[in-house]
Amino acid sequence: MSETTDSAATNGFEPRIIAFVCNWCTYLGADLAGTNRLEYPSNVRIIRLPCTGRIDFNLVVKALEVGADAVIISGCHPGDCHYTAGNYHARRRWMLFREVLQTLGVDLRRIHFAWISAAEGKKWAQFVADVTAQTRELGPYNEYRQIIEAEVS
Amino acid sequence: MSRIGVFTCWCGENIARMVDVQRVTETIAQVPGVRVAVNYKYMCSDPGQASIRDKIVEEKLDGLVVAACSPHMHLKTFRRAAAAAGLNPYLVEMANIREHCSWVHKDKELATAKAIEIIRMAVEKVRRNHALQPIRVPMTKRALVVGGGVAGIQAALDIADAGYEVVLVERDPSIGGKMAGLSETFPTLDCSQCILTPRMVEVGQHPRIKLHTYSEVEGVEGFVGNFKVQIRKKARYVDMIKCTGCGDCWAVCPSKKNLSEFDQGMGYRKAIYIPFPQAVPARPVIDKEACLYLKNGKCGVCAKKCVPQAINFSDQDEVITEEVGAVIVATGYRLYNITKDQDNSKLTGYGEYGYGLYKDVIDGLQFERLASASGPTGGAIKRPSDGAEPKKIVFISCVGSRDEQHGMTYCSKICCMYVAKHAMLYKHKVHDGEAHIFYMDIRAGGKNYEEFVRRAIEQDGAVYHRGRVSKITQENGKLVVRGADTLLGQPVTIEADMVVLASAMRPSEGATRLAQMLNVGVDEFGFLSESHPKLRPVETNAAGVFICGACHAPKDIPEAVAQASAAAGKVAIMFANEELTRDPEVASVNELTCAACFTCVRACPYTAIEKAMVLDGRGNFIKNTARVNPGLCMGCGTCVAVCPSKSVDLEGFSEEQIYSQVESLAL
Amino acid sequence: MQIGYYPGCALHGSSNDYEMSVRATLTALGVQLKELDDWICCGATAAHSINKKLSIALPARNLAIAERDGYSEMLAPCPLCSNELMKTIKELSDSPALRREIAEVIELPIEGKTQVVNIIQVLQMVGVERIREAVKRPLSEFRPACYYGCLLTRPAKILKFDDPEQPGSMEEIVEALGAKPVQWNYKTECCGAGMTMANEDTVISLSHKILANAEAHGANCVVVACPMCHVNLDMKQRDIERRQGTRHQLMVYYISDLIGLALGLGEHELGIDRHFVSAPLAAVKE
Amino acid sequence: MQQQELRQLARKLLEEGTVKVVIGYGQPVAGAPAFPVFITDPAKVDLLVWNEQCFHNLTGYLKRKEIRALGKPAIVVKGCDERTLVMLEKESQIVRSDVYVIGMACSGVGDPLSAKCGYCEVHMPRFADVVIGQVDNPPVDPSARYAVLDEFLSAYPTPAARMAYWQEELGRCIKCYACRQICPLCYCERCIFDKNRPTCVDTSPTLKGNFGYHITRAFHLAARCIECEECTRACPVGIDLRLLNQSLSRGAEEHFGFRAGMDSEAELVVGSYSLKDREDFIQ
Repeated sequence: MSETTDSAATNGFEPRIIAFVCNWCTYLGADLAGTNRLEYPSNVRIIRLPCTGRIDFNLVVKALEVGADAVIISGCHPGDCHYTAGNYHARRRWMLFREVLQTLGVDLRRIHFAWISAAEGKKWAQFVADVTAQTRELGPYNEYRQIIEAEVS
Repeated sequence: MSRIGVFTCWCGENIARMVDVQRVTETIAQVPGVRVAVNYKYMCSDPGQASIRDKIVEEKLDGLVVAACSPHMHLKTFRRAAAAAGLNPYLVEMANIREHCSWVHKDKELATAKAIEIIRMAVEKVRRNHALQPIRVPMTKRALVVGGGVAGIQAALDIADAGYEVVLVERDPSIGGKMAGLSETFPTLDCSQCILTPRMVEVGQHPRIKLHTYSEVEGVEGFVGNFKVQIRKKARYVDMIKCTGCGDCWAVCPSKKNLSEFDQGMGYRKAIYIPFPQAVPARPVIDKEACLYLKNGKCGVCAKKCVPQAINFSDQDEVITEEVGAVIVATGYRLYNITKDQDNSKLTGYGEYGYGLYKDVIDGLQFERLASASGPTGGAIKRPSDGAEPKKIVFISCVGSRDEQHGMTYCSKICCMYVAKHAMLYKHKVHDGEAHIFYMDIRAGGKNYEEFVRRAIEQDGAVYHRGRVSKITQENGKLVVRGADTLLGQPVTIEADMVVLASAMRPSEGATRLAQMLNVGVDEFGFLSESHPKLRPVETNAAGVFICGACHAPKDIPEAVAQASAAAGKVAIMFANEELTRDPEVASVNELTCAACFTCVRACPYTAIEKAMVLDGRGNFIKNTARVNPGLCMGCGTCVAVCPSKSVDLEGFSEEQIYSQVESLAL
Repeated sequence: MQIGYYPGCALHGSSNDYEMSVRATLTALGVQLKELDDWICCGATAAHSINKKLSIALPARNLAIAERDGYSEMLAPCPLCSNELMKTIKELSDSPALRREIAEVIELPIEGKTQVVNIIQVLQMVGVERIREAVKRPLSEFRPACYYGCLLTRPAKILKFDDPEQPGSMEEIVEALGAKPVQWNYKTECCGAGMTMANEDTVISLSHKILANAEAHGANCVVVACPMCHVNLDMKQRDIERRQGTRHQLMVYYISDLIGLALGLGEHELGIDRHFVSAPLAAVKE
Repeated sequence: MQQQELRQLARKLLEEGTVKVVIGYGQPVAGAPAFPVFITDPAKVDLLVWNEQCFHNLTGYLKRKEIRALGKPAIVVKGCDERTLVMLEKESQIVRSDVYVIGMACSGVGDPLSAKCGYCEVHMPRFADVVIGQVDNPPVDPSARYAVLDEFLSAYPTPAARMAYWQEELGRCIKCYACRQICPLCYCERCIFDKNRPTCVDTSPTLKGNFGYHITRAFHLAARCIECEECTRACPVGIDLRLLNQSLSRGAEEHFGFRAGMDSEAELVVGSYSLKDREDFIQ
């Protein structure tokens, strides 16, 4: 992953990425990436929640509101949920949430979902690298920045 | 203004190499509410923890952030340290700057910047942590054991001997399960009944074991520590108290030709019967399908003969409720049958073995009855079709097991051993007999197991063919078994008098239904799922429910017994406490703002949320509300996400905590 | 009823007696066969033992043509052909990627919509009852051993036709003709098939066992639905007798032959007179 | 005609004491949009009207404390409004037997006809205690249901274009919360926008706040909105809020075959799940 720290191509823009991950699969997957010293870009900030079932759409909106250029939501694969069904409930809500975002024109290329298990350190590292690279390509999320910075209406 | 202490760990070089801990410390020290920020080489070491404890006291800290490794690694450690210094352990958070930072980045500048933000997030979170006390739930110190096989018996006796009451429920008229029907057991060849029946008697006589035979669990309510279990006691038509078990009734019963379940259909029993002489309880039942009186009102000689007048033809099923604090499932196994119709669409049966239509093709448990001294043949090996002594028997292992074609991928584990045992027993009884065994691999892992198999081959001359049997056909009175010997690399055809199939072990009937009642998961084959394959092997994801024996996976007797004792141990540990204490990081509802749409009730994976009412002091109805049962909540937070008014929140991952974490990342 | 018809090489070569029989009988039952336009070899054992992609491309081309010409069902009387065709449909439906690739290779769009059926399935489509009604001359003196061979029912998961180990669909049909099929043990054993060239001894011993077992269970003829089986059991029967020092003299009929006979068609138009063994039906030992 | 029957029934119900209040439509100024009236006095039933100006979905009032205080209500509903009752009952907000439902056969409201009536499939109420009048349900082309949405999506094909549109539109929002107040399915005791520890949703009168508000408002109706379009009608600055609701309704229909309030048996979407739910968007 040599390109990961090289951002010359995108004239110095370093995306801000907020990741909401579940405690039992993806968080541990990220731990494993560490234990195996798998390097990936430093752009991501991980927020640990017990389960993807706990991840509310308002959190994603909030992430955009604080200026995230991309958001990651990740948890256990179907069938692996530590709480047996949290990820299934989450999957449903995401399906619907994407619909309204689509109509609103929120760029879905900036909101990423993944199943990453505690054993998939490699997948985590690769996933973060890919999201970072893609977001570098897309550039800062100016459309939402405009919303944030707009004067009182 | 809060007084938070931030302790940054170098983890030797692991963190310090890539993160400028000094700068981190200085920067964090500036964050409002941070009282002290220090760094140290090894925070988890004794001196490290000591320094934390001292600072807590000196600075009267009300919040703690340890910036070091993953919380999965050391959160408990540091919470303990805090508690030792008098700080509520739930006021401690960790900032993972090792696994999630120093170990995965190569640019010290970026890594340091990231570390600072990670710690800031933790500071913002811990600022909003609440001091929590472990949840205490009163419990009924009484255990339910479902299944009276060897595992259930062991579990029940261990718990009872530990001083707690046990309710043991068995579907059949007697406890004993499959083991009671076995002839002799590997690798010692000691008689199964000789070792089991004394244990059965112990159960029957134990002052703290309440036995419900001929009964089934019908419903389960409640949660860990406080289960209410409905048990259907099937009509027995015999008054257990009046009956003395003298046996006059079954002696005179005219209905003889009923296949004996205990003898695996190899022998017959009366309509009123005890399954086997050493049955516990030694009280008969009447098979209402077979009883002439119950079928057409004629007969009733047993009632006439019964001196204590224990026969009660008007007996009815009865559903009783038992209150228990823990449940052990020990429902055991059944054998895969090779017939065409199966209960599961994935299973196909064995057309190549004649779909079980050949009388002299039997399964392992049937052979056990043939070989058993107490069996229908008194221990003489006679084939079912004509009672002749088979001079040549073919034993086939892995029937169903390890055979995707027929729906099952797993190894049934015990077959290699009992096939060898069967070959031995046969040779011991029929000296001039030939025992041929078709196998895929011989899996004889276990104390004295391999030696046992060698004995079967070397001393008793069992002939092993490494290969599968492709077809069994019947030619003029013989069973023609066609297979391959892959070691010789040639087809083998054996004209046998009898074939014994080592059929796969499957979870016993109804196990899945029971699992659902208890909120326990099952795998694709219906075996109950343990909570963790390595570290929580007898626990399940349903608090207070434990598993042991073959309901969990194929197992032999020693394993089932060991696991049963383990499960009993877990229950005893639970009961040893005054009340249940559970992790307080659970959800709770703001009942005043709850709109009672009950989306959370539908979403909760643990049925931990109930529909409740808010009442005023006089008990008048004010409003409906959702209410979390802290005894059941596992803290996943799914309810929080689906609550439109955010009237439910989760301790440890509260809305305030998470949002402030996100906001701390604001540009 | 009109369906597509894929003869395959055998029925236009060594086993043209089978084709005669199939055509004659089905026509008599009111089934119109539309021979597939410009069909090619299914690849048989040769292709899949050498090159996987080839073994898919060859059947795929035939399927694509069938699709193009709008056949919803297509009869392939040779079990190996129907086997190759069905396996291909499965492969294609499993992988859209492969489907695209193959479509390029064969230069025809292909979805795998056409359903491939064997001769027995066609007869079932006609309906056992209708066959029973159409019988002019009940075959009461026939005690056939219905021989399915290894391919007709396998691989069961793909063919979804009859029980791979204990099939009964042929018995059902011949019973409708008034014949009394015997219960025997070699219904689905292999006759040696293509080995007849490479390793004759195997074929001789396997086929001998089949014939012997059929007789042992009181059969006075054998019924097959596969050209290869017919070759080994009929054409090779004399060799078998010579080499095994036995005497079988068992007529080996195609399933279509028996129906034809029962419908009153002549041995000549059914191509039965082209079989090698021609022996009177042995008197039945009750 | 229908109006007469309605008034007679209302009088009967009140006189017999079957219900304590009749929630219906009143119209002091002929031709103006009707508005809710709450009749408790049999003598006043002539205030009730029924005409094409009866847009309002009255079911929202069933939740109001002051209305509940009046005692058992009878409520006048159109087929579309009635879908709300199905949802309210599923979400344990009402007990069906506690409400007397007067269904009005309705061939559409508004002049010109409201868009929603163009593809309405429930001109005849299905669960009402009484249905007054008789009209048939004309065949409806399901695609018409989301015509407005499709139109929008094709007019603004790119995320950027849509974003621009909504920045403009939501920029005009004055946060009067009329859309929330009028929505019969917005019944929380304490709305999330009034929760300030933490402020899950930014409620500031800024574009940011407006986006937060409208995303949340729309998503809280995901697989719940019964398409009465009252929010859009109520909006004083004329923001086309339907678009957001419709995209969610379509989602619910496409992914889960669920249409809010159409089938009283159907399992609610949020709070349940299926192993077969699609996940091609998840890596």
